[in-house]
Amino acid sequence: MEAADRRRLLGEMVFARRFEERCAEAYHHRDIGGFLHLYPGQEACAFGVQERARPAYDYVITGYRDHVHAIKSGTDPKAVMAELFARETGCSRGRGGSMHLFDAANKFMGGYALVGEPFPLALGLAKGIQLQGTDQIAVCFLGEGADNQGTFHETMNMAQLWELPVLFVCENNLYAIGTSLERSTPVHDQYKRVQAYAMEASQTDGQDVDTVMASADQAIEHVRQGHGPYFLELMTYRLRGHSMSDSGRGYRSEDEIKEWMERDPIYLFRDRLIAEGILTEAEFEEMDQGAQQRIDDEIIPFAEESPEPDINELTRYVLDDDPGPALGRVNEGGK
Amino acid sequence: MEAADRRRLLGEMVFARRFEERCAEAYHHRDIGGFLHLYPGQEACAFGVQERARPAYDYVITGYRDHVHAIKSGTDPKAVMAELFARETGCSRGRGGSMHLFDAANKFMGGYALVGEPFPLALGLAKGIQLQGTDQIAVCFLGEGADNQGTFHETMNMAQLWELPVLFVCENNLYAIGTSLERSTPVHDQYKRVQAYAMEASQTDGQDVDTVMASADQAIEHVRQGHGPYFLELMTYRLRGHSMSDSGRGYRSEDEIKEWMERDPIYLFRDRLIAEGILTEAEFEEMDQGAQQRIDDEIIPFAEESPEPDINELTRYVLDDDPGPALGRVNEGGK
Amino acid sequence: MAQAFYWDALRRAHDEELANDPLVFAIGEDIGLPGGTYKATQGLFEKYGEHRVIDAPISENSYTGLGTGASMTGCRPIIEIMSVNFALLATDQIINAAAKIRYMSGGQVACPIVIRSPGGVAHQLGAQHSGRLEKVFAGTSGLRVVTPAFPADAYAMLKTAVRCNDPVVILEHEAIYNLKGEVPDEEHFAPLEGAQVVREGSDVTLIGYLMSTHWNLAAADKLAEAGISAEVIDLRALKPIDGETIRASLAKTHKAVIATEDEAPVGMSAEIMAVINEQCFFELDGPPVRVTAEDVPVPYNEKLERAAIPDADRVAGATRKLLGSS
Amino acid sequence: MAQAFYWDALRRAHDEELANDPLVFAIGEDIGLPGGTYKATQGLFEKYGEHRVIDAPISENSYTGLGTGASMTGCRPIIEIMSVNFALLATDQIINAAAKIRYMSGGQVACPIVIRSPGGVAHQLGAQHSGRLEKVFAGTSGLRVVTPAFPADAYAMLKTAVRCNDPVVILEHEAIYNLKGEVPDEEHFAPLEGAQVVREGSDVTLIGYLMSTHWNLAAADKLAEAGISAEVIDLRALKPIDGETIRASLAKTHKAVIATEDEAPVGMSAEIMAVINEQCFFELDGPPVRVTAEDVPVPYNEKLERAAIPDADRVAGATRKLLGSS
Ligand SMILES: Cc1ncc(C[n+]2csc(CCOP(=O)(O)OP(=O)(O)O)c2C)c(N)n1
Ligand SMILES: Cc1ncc(C[n+]2csc(CCOP(=O)(O)OP(=O)(O)O)c2C)c(N)n1
Ligand SMILES: [Mg+2]
Ligand SMILES: [Mg+2]
Repeated sequence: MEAADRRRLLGEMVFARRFEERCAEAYHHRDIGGFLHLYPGQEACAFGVQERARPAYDYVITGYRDHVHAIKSGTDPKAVMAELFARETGCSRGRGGSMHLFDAANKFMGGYALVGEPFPLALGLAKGIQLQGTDQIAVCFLGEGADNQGTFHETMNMAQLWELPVLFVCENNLYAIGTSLERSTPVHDQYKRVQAYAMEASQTDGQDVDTVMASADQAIEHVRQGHGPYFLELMTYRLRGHSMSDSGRGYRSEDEIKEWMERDPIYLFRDRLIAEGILTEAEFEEMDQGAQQRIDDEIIPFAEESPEPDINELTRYVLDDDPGPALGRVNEGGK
Repeated sequence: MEAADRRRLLGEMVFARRFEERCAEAYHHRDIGGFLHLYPGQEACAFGVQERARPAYDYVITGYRDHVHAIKSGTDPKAVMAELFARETGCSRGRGGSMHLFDAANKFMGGYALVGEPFPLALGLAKGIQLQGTDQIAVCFLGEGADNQGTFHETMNMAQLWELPVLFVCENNLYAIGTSLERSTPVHDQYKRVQAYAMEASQTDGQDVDTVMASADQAIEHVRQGHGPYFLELMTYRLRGHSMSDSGRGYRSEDEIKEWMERDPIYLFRDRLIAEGILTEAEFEEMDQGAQQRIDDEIIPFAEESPEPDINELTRYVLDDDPGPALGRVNEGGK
Repeated sequence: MAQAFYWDALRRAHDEELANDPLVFAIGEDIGLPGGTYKATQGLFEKYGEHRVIDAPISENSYTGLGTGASMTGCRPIIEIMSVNFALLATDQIINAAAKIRYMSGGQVACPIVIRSPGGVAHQLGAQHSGRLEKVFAGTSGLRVVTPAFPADAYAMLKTAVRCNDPVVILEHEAIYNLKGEVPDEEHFAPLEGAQVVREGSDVTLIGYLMSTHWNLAAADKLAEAGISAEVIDLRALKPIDGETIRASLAKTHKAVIATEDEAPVGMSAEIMAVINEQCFFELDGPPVRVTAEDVPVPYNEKLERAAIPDADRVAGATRKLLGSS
Repeated sequence: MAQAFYWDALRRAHDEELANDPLVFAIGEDIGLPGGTYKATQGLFEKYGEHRVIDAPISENSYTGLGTGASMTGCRPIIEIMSVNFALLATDQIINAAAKIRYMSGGQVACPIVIRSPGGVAHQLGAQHSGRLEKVFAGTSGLRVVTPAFPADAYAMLKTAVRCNDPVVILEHEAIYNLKGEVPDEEHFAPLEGAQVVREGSDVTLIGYLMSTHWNLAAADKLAEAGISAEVIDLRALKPIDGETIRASLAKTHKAVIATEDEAPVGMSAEIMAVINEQCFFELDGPPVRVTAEDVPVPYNEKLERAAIPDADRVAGATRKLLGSS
């Protein structure tokens, strides 16, 4: 990877971190409502994998902790923030909110609130790819807690049976809200669970974006070459609580949190770039400042100044705007 | 096993076979309605396992192919036949039918029509045992097709996590209606699928009742001693169609059917007993005649002559007969 | 114009839609190689191959979700759930996902899936195979729900459902697959909204759908013998209920009998009654009468089973009572 | 008599019932060590141990089934499903199994489970966390369905539900857990059937449950200012609807406003209207009015969200209109 690209990638990660922190602030100011699940600590997962996939070409789908996956897919951060602010300019037109970002143009096929629900949807994206005969892949990011849902099993089984082009990325942050991995499943290594489907799988340090990229290369190659699905487990940690109502303490020891803070993916990568001589401490500070400035000067004002949805459009988007097809007015013979 | 017991066991198996064949006849005469799923070919599974468990002490639960499991649990075959004939004397009072036999007194906790639904129920039976502190076990019989349901995964995970006393018996007859094992899952050995939960498991010839008993001994010992759940896969075959509307051909080759007919569990066991010198050909014929006679002379007449449910009781059993507890009339302080 | 079985009308619609668009595919248990429990896809596995007529493992929730995901990329899946009772396993994917994705995405992502599933009380199939779950789907925002009662509708509504850009639930009935009826030879499409008057009359309006439409037609025959002229409305679409067609009829008859196969509490009969109340109250000269299933799990015993659900006699009886001529 | 939070009333009921019977246990996500999302089991993991206050993996269908299976052996599980939206994953176990086992077994096997789950529109939680699924459960034969709107009911209905021998679904509401109210100090039990008049009045009857009871009470205040005397009925139990209490009220007021938080199609409002039609038609001097949610997935945007569901103002407005005094 070129030095410039490495710097760019770090810049994106720093930006994502600041974006999420700014969301927390906006939540406290009640500019953002509902549930809010933030990503700090897990950045190397989305960035490592999506950097090596083809954004806006490959499909991406995930759960409710979805801001960063959308942004890395190519969604304008302004549209993400505007969505959180419930504006018409939001990437889901203010209807979806934090847990339901969508950006079809960039092939970001949504964040979903129900744990485990995206597994089959991802399988379907891959089925669509198969029938359309492209070399796209579908990438599904979910937490390790989701692996206890029935949909995990059903989906892995069909994915491997039909060798569909889907990459499952398990962001194993050790907890599902307040319940630890060890208290929810007897087999702690998630990648071992897919042996039950004879699926290719591996486990990697999810804090080191270089390691993630290397694993992602292998995984993506496998899937894109038509060898079927792949399950990539990334060991990671969320530095914050599960959502804004959770401190993230109580069920996690201070020691554990501290240990993982020392492996903060952004600082790990920063230090490596500095060691490699392609970044200085000062450049990093500048990068960081720039990110914050962009958020404060462009992104927040855009969200704040955007209009809310028109209340007269409350019932729009429940069904197709055009009732014609449902009424049997189809182009006969045509598609 | 004593010679007398071996003869008795064979007699029970022969009886079960004739019972099922008589059901098919009654179905054609429209004495039995609804869906009917018969057991011929798989007898060594239920008999091998349940012979070694403790009938009417250990809980048994299964799917819709449930007549023989109920009978081996201790349910009076007359009550089973009466149920199929939809009579008030039936083991479910004519309300359940073939797919929903129940006999709580004998700890037969039901047949269920929905594939995969009994898995969690079995787990719950085991949870009940745990809280009640007995040395009972719960035995759950299901087909290999059921292993593709999400409940399989969710249940295996919790069973092992909490080390509950449940024995899962997978009667792998290679087909789920018309869809073969190979066309529905990439890992054909079902016992390997539970590696994903670190559950003890094994695979055995399900046509040889001696082999089944030996495996069952091991499995039951494991569960009863408190070492957690066990998954026992029995390789078997149904000699008939899936249900009365299926010939069982079409999707299975004549060669395959013939091969398995040669390993008919009843004739395998009969031949062994003859070879062991504890049964003669003539004694077997007598045993078989006796079984048929019992069915024709006792069981069918009982079912035929039994009254149907009282139509005025249509709405009975929807809720508790006694509305008191629901109205808050509880023995305060009492249990 | 030829006579066709209901199942064969469905098979023809599948065949034509699979031929029309390479992104149409069918998925369900035993629908491929084994030809389908109700033969709605017979012969199509051979014709279109295993990637387009797919035998699914017994994983209702996830193959429904697979359909939804594929539909988001432009495919038009037809999902067969072998019995509507099994569709309860898929309600997360149907109700939480497919029905809401268009809205949650601000109109960006459509989910043009079709879910076909037979429900209703067939013959002694017992409580777990006799569910009538139309209430669950017709109560869900974002879905279309239709109930073709005749072969012609089965054909023409399935075809429209495939072309429609909304998720459509088609509720069929195990006891109707072998019904024969006219189906025009030329390709055609039926609307997924709007009731139809399937028999004209002037004394009373009998309202139903799917199986209860057949009871109502038979009841109308019986009532005619007694000199009562019953109009029969087949709702065809359960979401929304076509209040206008009902109102036009009640303006003539002033009397409504609602027959449904589902049990009353929070059922289709309640919704139909509410629509009448809201849109036709002043046409009525008395409260509409509901003829519904009893509020019990369906018993296996045949007599109990018959007692648990309505039939033509019960509809006719309730009508005569309403008209004071019992 | 002390004031208690709704959540704390639930916690107390859990505590008393766990203490009373060693076969009572609670299971749900994060209810044990983490103390429960809504604190309904706070402190009880420590008190009763991990075998009786159980943190479940994210496997709604199967831990609900676990509860049902255990109940068949004599246990009395209290299952918490963190949000009723997730309960759609468990509808097979709830509707096909728990609700039908007693009947299918001819009365032999009872399933005394309690399923507690909050639903409703809280505040901008979006379409997948704002479902109101009471219709699904109240439409199912074999279940009891209750909706405690006040802390006292939350306490006393949960206790009865645990002792009751039928499967009971208790629908709570995310926006009510922090409501405070009187809860008597002595142990007591409330019936799982029957509505209660929570405010007397003579001009109009406002009917609702759970959140809409709170809207109705606030609307009655507003209406009183305009000289309108509204009677408020809190249904409390949704299966069956207590037609007798409604009839007694309508015999006085002759006018009904039905307010529900769920969308109208095949919703609780339809069932309430049908019950009124069947049991109270001749008490009415006009059709009952429904004030319901819009038929849309619930939007995230706050203004749209507010527009999607009723509130006290909308109930009051509809009432004034009905009374011709708008
Ligand atoms: C079906 C369903 N069940 C439960 C929840 C509540 N819930 C939200 S997030 C969560 C934990 C998920 O953990 P994991 O999959 O590890 O993801 P993480 O939050 O750690 O990224 C739970 C239980 C839900 N949203 N959906
Ligand atoms: C949830 C559900 N899905 C589908 C069906 C239809 N069905 C009935 S039996 C069966 C095959 C089950 O195969 P298996 O588990 O191997 O049992 P077997 O019949 O071979 O004993 C299917 C698909 C059902 N009853 N329930
Ligand atoms: Mg996690
Ligand atoms: Mg099988």
